Amino acid sequence: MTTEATAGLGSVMVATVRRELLLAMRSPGDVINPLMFFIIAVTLFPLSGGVEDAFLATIAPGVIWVTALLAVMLSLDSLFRADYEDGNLEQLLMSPQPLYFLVLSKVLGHWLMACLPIIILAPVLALMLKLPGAGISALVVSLALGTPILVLIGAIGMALTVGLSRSGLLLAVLILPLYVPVLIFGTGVVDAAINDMAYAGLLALMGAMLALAISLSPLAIVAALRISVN
Amino acid sequence: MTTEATAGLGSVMVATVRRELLLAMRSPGDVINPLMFFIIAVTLFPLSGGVEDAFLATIAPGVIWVTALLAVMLSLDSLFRADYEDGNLEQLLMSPQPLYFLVLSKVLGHWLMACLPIIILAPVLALMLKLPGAGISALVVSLALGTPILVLIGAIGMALTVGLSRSGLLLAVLILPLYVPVLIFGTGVVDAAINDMAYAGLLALMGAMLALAISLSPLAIVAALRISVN
Amino acid sequence: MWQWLYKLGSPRWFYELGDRCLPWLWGITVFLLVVGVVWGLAFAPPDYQMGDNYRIIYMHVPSAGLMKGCFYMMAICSAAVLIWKIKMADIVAKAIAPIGAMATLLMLASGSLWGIPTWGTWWIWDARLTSSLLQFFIYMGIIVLRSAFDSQDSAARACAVLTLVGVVNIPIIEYSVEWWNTLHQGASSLGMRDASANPPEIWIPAFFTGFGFIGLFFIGLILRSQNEILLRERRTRWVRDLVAREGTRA
Amino acid sequence: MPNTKPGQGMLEAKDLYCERDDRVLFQHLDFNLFAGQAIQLQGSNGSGKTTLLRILCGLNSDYRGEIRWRGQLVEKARTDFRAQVFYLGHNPAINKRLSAAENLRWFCASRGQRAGNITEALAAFSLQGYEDVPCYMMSAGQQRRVSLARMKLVPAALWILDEPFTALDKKGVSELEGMLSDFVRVGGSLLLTTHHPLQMGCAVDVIDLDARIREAVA
Amino acid sequence: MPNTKPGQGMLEAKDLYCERDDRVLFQHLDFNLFAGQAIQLQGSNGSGKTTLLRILCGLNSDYRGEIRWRGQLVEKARTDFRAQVFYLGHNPAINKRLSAAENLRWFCASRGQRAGNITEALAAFSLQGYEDVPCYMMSAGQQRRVSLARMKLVPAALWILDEPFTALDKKGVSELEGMLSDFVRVGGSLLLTTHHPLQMGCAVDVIDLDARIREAVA
Ligand code: HEM
Ligand SMILES: Nc1ncnc2c1ncn2[C@@H]1O[C@H](COP(=O)(O)OP(=O)(O)OP(=O)(O)O)[C@@H](O)[C@H]1O
Ligand SMILES: Nc1ncnc2c1ncn2[C@@H]1O[C@H](COP(=O)(O)OP(=O)(O)OP(=O)(O)O)[C@@H](O)[C@H]1O
Ligand SMILES: [Mg+2]
Ligand SMILES: [Mg+2]
Repeated sequence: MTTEATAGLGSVMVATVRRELLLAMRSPGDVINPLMFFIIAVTLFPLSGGVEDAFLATIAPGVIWVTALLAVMLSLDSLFRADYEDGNLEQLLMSPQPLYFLVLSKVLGHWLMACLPIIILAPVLALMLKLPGAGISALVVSLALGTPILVLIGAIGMALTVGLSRSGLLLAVLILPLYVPVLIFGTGVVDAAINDMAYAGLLALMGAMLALAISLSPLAIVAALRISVN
Repeated sequence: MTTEATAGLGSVMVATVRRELLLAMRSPGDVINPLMFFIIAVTLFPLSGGVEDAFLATIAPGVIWVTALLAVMLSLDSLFRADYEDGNLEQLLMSPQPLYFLVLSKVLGHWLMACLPIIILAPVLALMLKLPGAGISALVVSLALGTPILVLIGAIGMALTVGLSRSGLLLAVLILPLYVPVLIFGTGVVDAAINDMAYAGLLALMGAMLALAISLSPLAIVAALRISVN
Repeated sequence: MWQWLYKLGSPRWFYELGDRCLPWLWGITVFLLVVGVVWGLAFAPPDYQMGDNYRIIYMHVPSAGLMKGCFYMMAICSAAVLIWKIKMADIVAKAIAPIGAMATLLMLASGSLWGIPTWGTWWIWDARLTSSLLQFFIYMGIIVLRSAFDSQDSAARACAVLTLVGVVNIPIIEYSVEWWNTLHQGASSLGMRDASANPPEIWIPAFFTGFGFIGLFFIGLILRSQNEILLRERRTRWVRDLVAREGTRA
Repeated sequence: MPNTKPGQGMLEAKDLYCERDDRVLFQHLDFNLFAGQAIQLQGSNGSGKTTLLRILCGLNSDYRGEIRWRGQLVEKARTDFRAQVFYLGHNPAINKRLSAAENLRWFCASRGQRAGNITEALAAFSLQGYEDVPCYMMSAGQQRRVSLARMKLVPAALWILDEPFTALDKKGVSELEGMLSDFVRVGGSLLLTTHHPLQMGCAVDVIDLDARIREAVA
Repeated sequence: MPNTKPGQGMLEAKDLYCERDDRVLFQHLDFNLFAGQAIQLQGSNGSGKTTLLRILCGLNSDYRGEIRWRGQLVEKARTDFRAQVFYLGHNPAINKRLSAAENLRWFCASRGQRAGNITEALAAFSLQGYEDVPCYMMSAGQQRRVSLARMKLVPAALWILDEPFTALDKKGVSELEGMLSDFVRVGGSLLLTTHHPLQMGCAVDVIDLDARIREAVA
């Protein structure tokens, strides 16, 4: 009755992503909360400062990028915590499949759930903050390139702290410094676009960072998970 | 061998506050993390936008207030969670002492640990952001009046969500909208001070809000805790 | 009075009351909406300054009214949940929340659409706009909170507490936003006030659509509540019988 | 020690009913707990013991029926009830980052009493010398003992204990049993659940939730 | 079913040593687990059973000594080892928000297998009809059963079970015991801990950690 039939690596990754989506469907909060946080936090800034179009436009790139960054970081809490608490993480670490890809697909699933909505909604908020049209597309592209990096880096921190209770702020303190380069390049792209300067180079840089993150951080994540489970 | 000797309400509150401080001493993270988050998050903004003094000065009040607000909100996670998980909360709810004051003193203890350092450090960051000297004192006063309100309101949300796992972002979505008035008045005070207009009235308003929060929110907190323990 | 309240507290009674009211409601609502919309869109004269696009008001203002009304109703239900532990009150509160959120969204959307021709932009940080946005967040918060609980009773009471907290806060929020807005810039809330100076031909249809919206609201409320009732009472006698009867009819 | 005369009625439950995710846990449950009486709740896993205890403690409010404390409705007599009852739940209610003494001291303070002789209380559970050991350094069993030591420090007429014997070794179990029967003998009332066969020095009445369900079904 | 010939050496531990917060849990621990053999780890609470099992599974790495899988060092044979071992820990490894079937399906997928007959596997633990019930609606015992059902779905030569009987009622316990002895009979190797007296249909060797400590002290 047990089946020796083995499925390929691809289907393993698909199954993992599908599970993440399934879970998100079951508890919509995991998708809605990051998005809501993003929107609310962005609106806090006009409320706390001037609302002249010129002023808003200048702060818009920074505000949107910083809040997106915080939203992604906070969303990470749901990445490994549940699996750690109910013991699924142990089972994952004991799977004969290459963990590199299992972790990668988990991260991918999380990105789809937590980040994609943010990227999609970013233009709306950008317009509310009177960001010049030229900046919009650049903003979206930079977020699309940047958020995966944020998730990949953040996942390392999350994997390290998942064993500790009340890890929210600790995580922030650990990984926010690591987020700085992404933030600088991301906002740099938008600013460049607004002042219509070329920003292809910056995008290329971010792409390189993304490639690096994809290839390295899963290794770090796996190592960190082993430590946390230990 | 049991002692019928009963102590007054005052000493109960003192004991509760002392316990909070003791716990903070035992795990300094509870004190350091909010502060670190505050510093790091504030520094993210200059990194993400222009750095002309004039520009910084205009965004300074908003940035400092918003980040302080986020730091306080995130720090709340450690307010009831531990007590909930180890069962101390049940015991608290079964104490013959008036819960109103027990909760109030817990909140006070948390404020001392998580907010006071932020208030003390705020001027430094304000100067880094080139906030005109006139604004500094106003900033400190507004934070001193505002953060207790934030903690009191946030504690309600925390008490509602302490039973749920992964409540970090959920808490944010619940209470950030309720934080708006504090934010508006807080930054209003600082802006007024910078443009040397009178802001005593605003402070009075914040004082009134604080009084309201102190008198009402403990009731809501207790109700919420009962629900969570149920 | 108390008797009546008590009855309203029983899901079965509510369910059957709903069944009895629905046909009438449908009739009235459709009538109001048809008249209001046809009159408003076809016969009412174009506005002297805003041309034809003022007609959005026929959906904008009523939804704005709903946004407020829904929350007050939720607040009353929440009080009933916490004080008298009336299960029905929670069912209604749960049913209202998404409707209120939708109404707010509708108003935001219609408002922004309206803004494009009138203000030349679909969004300004005007006091009323901002507080509407915040109101939407508060609705969402309540919805999300409920979805986060597994146990129904806890969810009911938790949402009730949050709603009441929200009620205390909303006036403060609106006031603060007003104040903030007047501090920063004034004139942007144009159109909101002077619109009331419009001729009656414009306003009468607005009344029709307005009441039509209220009708729609109650229909949605009843339908959602009835679903919720069937779900929660599925194990009780009368629901089983009901289902059996429906089954035979179908 | 409880200032009650044996035989006096303490906790009374009338026609209690509780269901959880529409499964009835118990119904028509009546009992009367007197001073100097011990009652053991029995029942298989998930039969509702913990739920019942929490209801009686006022920690869980979704039930129907009435609960009386010394004759008057417990809602009316909350403060007196809380001052007179000691509840031990599934969780030890011990903060791991605090030492044994600090935990006990705060427990007393939170109930508005001066802490009694903590060393003695700990010694009664053979934890002498552990006053200042932070609890995360203690084994599960030792943590349970710290938690139990609290009952030596608060003057209570009614002890409600949910599985007090978990994580205790043989010796600990028999010591605790002795303590409980002493408490009952001097007029305390005791309500406890446990899955292990009791050997107490006093009579113990039994309420079996499974049996009650069986009757109800039949 | 395990593709092993009885008597073949599977898991071998040589001179294992482990301490935790500088208390020695075990030292000079050697054993050899053959195909078709069952070993029970005994020891009081905190004696190190769970720790040992986790070390053998490669979940815990702070130990000294060597562990061999089918003759070669386990570090070398990780993938084959993982493919061949089924581990059941203290936690059920069940996601409460997913249904029983979804949990099982993902478990198989994560190990790179197509899911076998899930209904059958659940039925084997008398959970027929529970395929699509979300697990948070199940009682602790039922969740354990879902978790156990996984061992019907993965082809493993070695089962490592940490307290598999927790939360099971009498009937469940005896069913599981039957299943375990069948597995051993067809050549599987079994390593388990439990606090309850086993009644298996096959011989069970015992390793008692307390006894070992006593010797060490003496
Ligand atoms: C996103 C954009 C908008 C939002 C969120 C918004 C919000 C609101 C709200 C909340 C109300 C209800 C006021 C009350 O009941 O006290 C309202 C009423 C009204 N709005 Fe808007 N509005 C928007 C855009 C506009 C625009 C562009 C116009 C026309 C130029 C407009 C004209 C009106 C009028 C005429 C009323 C009814 C009269 C009044 O209550 O003052 N609104 N709107
Ligand atoms: N948080 C909860 N939400 C919904 N139902 C619950 C919850 N906790 C317990 N239950 C249900 O209530 C019933 C009673 O649980 P309870 O903990 O009282 O049992 P118990 O008799 O204490 O069991 P044990 O002997 O294991 O302590 C269980 O069948 C369980 O399914
Ligand atoms: N996270 C930890 N950190 C430090 N020491 C620990 C930790 N977990 C367990 N220990 C110590 O390791 C020892 C062995 O724990 P372990 O869980 O292996 O015991 P066990 O035999 O499984 O007990 P049980 O029968 O209760 O499962 C215990 O004495 C405990 O003090
Ligand atoms: Mg129990
Ligand atoms: Mg163990």
